[in-house]
Amino acid sequence: MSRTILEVTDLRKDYSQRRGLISMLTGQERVIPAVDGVSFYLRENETVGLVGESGCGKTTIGRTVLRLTDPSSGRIVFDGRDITKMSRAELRPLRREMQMIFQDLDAGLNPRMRVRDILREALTVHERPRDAEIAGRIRELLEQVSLKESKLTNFPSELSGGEKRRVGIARVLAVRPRLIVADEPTSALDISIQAQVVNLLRDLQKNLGLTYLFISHDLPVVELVSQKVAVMYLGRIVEMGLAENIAHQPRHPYTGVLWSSLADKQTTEVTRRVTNVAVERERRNWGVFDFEQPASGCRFAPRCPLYKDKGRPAICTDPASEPQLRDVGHGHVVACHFA
Amino acid sequence: MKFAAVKPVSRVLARELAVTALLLLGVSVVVFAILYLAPGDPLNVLLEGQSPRSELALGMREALGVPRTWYGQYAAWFGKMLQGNFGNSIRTGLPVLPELARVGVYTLTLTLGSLVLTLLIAVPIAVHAAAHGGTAGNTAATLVAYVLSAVPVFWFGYIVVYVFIHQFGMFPLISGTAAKQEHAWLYFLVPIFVLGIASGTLSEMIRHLREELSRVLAEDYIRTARAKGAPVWRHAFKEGFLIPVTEIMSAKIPFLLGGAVIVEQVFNWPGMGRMAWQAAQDRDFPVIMGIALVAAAFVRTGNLVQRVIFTAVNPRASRE
Amino acid sequence: MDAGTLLAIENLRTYFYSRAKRAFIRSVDGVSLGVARGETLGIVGESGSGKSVTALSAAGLVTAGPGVISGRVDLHSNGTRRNLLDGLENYARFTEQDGRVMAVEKDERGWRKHSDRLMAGVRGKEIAMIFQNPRSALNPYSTIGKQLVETIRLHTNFKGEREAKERAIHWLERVRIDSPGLRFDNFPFGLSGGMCQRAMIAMALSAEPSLLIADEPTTGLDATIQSRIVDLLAQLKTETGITTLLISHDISVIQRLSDRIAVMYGGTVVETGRAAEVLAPGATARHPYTAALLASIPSAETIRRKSYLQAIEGEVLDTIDVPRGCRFYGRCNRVTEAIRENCAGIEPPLAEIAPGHKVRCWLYPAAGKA
Amino acid sequence: MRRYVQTPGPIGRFSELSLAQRAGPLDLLYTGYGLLVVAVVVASYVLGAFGWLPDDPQAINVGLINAPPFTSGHLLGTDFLGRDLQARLILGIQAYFLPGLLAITISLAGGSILGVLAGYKGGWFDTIITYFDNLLDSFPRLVLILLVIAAFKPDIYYVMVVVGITGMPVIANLIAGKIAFLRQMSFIEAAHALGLPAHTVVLKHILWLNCRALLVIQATLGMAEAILVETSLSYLGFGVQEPTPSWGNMVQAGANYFLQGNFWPSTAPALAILATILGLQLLGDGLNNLLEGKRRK
Repeated sequence: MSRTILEVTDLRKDYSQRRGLISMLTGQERVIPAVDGVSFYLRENETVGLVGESGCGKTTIGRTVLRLTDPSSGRIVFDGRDITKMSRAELRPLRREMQMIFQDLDAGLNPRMRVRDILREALTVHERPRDAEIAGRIRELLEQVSLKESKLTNFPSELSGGEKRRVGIARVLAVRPRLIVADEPTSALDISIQAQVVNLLRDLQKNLGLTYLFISHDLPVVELVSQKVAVMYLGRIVEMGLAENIAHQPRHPYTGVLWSSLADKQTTEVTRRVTNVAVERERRNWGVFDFEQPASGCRFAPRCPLYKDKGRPAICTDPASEPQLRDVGHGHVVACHFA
Repeated sequence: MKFAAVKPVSRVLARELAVTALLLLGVSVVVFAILYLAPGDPLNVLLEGQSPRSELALGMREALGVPRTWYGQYAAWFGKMLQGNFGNSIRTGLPVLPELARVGVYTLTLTLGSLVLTLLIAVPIAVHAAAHGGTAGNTAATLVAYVLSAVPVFWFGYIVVYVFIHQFGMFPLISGTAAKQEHAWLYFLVPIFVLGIASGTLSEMIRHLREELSRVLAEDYIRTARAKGAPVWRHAFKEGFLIPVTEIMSAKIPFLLGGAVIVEQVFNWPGMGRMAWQAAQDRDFPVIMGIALVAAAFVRTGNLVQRVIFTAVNPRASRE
Repeated sequence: MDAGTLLAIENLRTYFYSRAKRAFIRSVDGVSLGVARGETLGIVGESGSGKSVTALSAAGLVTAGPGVISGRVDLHSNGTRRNLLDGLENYARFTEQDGRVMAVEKDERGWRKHSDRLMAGVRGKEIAMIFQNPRSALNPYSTIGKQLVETIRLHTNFKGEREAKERAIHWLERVRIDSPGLRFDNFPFGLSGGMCQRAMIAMALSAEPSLLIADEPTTGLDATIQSRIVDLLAQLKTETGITTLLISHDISVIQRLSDRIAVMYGGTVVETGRAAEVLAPGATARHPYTAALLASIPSAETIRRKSYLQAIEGEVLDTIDVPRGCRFYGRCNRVTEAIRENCAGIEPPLAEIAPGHKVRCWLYPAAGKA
Repeated sequence: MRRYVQTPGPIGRFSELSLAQRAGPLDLLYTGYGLLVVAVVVASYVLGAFGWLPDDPQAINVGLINAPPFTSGHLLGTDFLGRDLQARLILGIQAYFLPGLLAITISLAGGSILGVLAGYKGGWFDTIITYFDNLLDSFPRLVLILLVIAAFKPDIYYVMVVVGITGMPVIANLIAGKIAFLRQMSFIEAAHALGLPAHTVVLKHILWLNCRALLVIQATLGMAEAILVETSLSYLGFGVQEPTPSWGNMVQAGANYFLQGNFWPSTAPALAILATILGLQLLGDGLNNLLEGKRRK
């Protein structure tokens, strides 16, 4: 079996919402636990999908794992080395082995630089290749992402969505990474282009042995590319297991709701139990739900079909017995009293 | 729900007042620093009203227990200021604050008057440009605005004065106090006209108002307003007009005050500007210091008013 | 156009101009569509296909220059038939060079005034619209209640302050917003995306329009919220029987709500027909683009076998550098030698290959006009 | 009736278009005029500095007072002491050129540092720098300068230091805004993720590639502002003193004659001020449309 390349244990990340000068002085800060104790591991050349609604913390995990933002607590071990507390300088050489593809198509593409210069800069960040070598490497990168040579003189503003994503991927491949966190790589693209990028990412994984942490709310795509899928809800992993089990035999009610929300039932047979989301209380600019005072006990209780069907059992909202992830057979874990 | 809307506004108001107070404190520190660092020890002149440093005076000062350290002096100076004692003018010996109050009114009318006049010119041009895009007429108007913004205000003043001499035979020595003449109100308006036209802020105002209004007219909610057949102006007014206008007014007050110094000089207008020129001429520290503080306070008040309007209009701001 | 048609768009052309490239952006390049009364026509297409611009042109909301330059938009409502682009030729003239528009002259201000006069009493009343990214589409400076009351007092006879408010709360209930009385005084930034979209739907329907145009109503919302909104639209359709022009890039949304479907590519309609014929999994005759689009979505089969997606090569057409022949020729994988010359040279007509099912492709020339 | 024409043949690509093709006719006009003014100013400075003047600016010629332009020997006529106006106007640039450069250097350098600290570092820096900006904006510039004059009896260079410092907030805000724009499209984060060191991100990507146009524009507007302040001061009698010429004191000197109907001695320097400031502002706007494109970010 392949080696574990990334191991995350009990990762926590709190955001404090400072509001203006006065509240900073008086210390009124609202602390929001974006990631509230998450543990998972990634094996080499494998893809783990991370799904959940916006505001569930999946993007924050992506950034924290690469130390683009610093975790509040927990441990991140990359390739056997604990990088949680590493200084910027120590981290820099490691930085080349773990890269990120951002949701925004323009991320990393300086609007004032032509594609050739963007790629050349990426090639010279960690190494000092000679010019001849650079030209060769650029051609190789173009082939890897199937981008026409004529695009080298274009500015980012002249590229189509698909081309921008390809240049973004080529820029990341330039430093020869081993782990790539892909944050919603396809959501900003049209359907036909999405399919191209999905195929491209899978080819790269096969040819270069890359490991992906694939973050997306596009469930069919996640199912297709991932071996394992983790479902997140309000900062916690509520279920994790093999992709087909998560999609076809979900044990956590939220996973059922998520997959059932796929408007047409082409992909899954789970009966569609649409819950009446009466509790869709908006928490200003933080996810769909009232995050600060999460319901005591299981956070999903307010929206949970099982909770209603079983006549609102007390255990679900008992603060002492928040459901923990437990194994329900060959590695499939779920955090629900009734799974 | 209505009541809740009132509470936060007052909370935000308190915050704005606090920020304004902090800034005024900063202003006083800057002014104090300039005086403290100045040769000729203007500060002690201020504190005791005597002639500048001499050996005898130094000894005397020790005896009187005048604070040695700079923060001691600052505290003393600031304390006196709070009681309204800005020291006395070296030239006239009169207490500064009452003097400033007397002449301040003239400068206030001149500044606000010219601000309104500049707006009256800038708004139509900007609104037309935003609503209809760059038509020929509009480009010409913007170019004229550029030229007017580059005109040296004192030269423009001379032209107006010259026209007056031809039209009405003479021009009052002190235009502000020419109450008796039959064209008194006209002499009163002339400086406002000059500063309003040639204050150098016209082109900047047009650009700001035009850009803000164009941006808002392209917003999604304006398209929704048109889609539902509602009048666009009712929806675009707050963010597209009211807020930019108050923003640019508060941003341009410092420039107009600067222009006022010149215009008051050209027209012998009895305002703070001329007094500041006089004070700078005679190194009359108390006066020029008082004027700097009052002018800064005036600017900060303008900004406070703009912030209050912004908070009242923008529901999200009052919730922050 | 049979009596049942509510809205008939004929040969609509809406162009924009790219100053940097000194060329026209031919967003809508000769589109003809019809929406029958009580029916939901779904327009699906990728970005740049012209689907939203078609809707905005029909509602007279295109502002950038030159905008609408030719075509008819006939609205058959309460007994009258009106062309919403009546008199366009006096304001917009264009010259063509070998079949392609190369110069346009338009009196934009004149046309805008004329169009606003034409649309008075139609826009907002007969035709209501809802848009994507609901939270930015609502006026952030006033409560959703006030915005709802404004529409009601503008377009219905509930003129009084109190009765208009009651009517507004009634509509908030119909769109299943929780505690409508409370939400009435909320500002858009205090509501979730889903709630804002419900408020916008209430606002549109409260004018009791004949036609609802929904331009990407689910874009910008979370998956679970999207399906709630789709359910709501389906329920409101059965309750009110409203005729809807639904525009979306999300095929699953179109499949669930549409009676008839039009697929657009590069500013033209490439296929129209009943939903079952066009987007149903089993349907046979189908435009290569529609087939390829459906194949791009991972089906249960593809996922189980972890096989590759049949992705369409090349980039989405940018409607500036429009090719001579079929617009999809560059990316089409079903070109046979027999028709290659036509595909490359001549744009295929939208030919009827079955009653009500039209396709713009040389693979199906027999039934179509040469 | 607005006309749109597409030229037949292949569609050009934006990156290949030359600057002139990309710009609108108006922008070219503004930039052209602006560049002309800058050229004249620089040339005049050089002429003045080396003393190659058409006539002796100080030579008093009582017989030829307030001569109108185009009198023999004096292209632009003479002032109230019969001195050649053209020479004095050229020499008058000395009062602005170097002090103006000093002011814009201070504004650009200080503004960039503050802008980068506020935008890139953010957090406390952002709050402190916003406070500092608001503080500087509180003073009407001329009043603050008069205070400094009263306190230090400074020469022109002191004054220009004050002008430079008070010019910093505008530039700091523009740069912080630019960084916010880049951050909002995740550019900054992507650069860090790749491993680019902070100094490359700041110096190369932010300042050099994305802000150089903005800095050039602010330099021209800053120069116009410096000239405006200096002419106002010399008009008030604080700038360069007689007999050394500066446009401000020349306008002031010609004032009395102006009111008696002899406009030219006061108008010539005033037009010089107007043309220069107009040129610099148009250049700023023209360059902005050319380099930054329409969006003001």
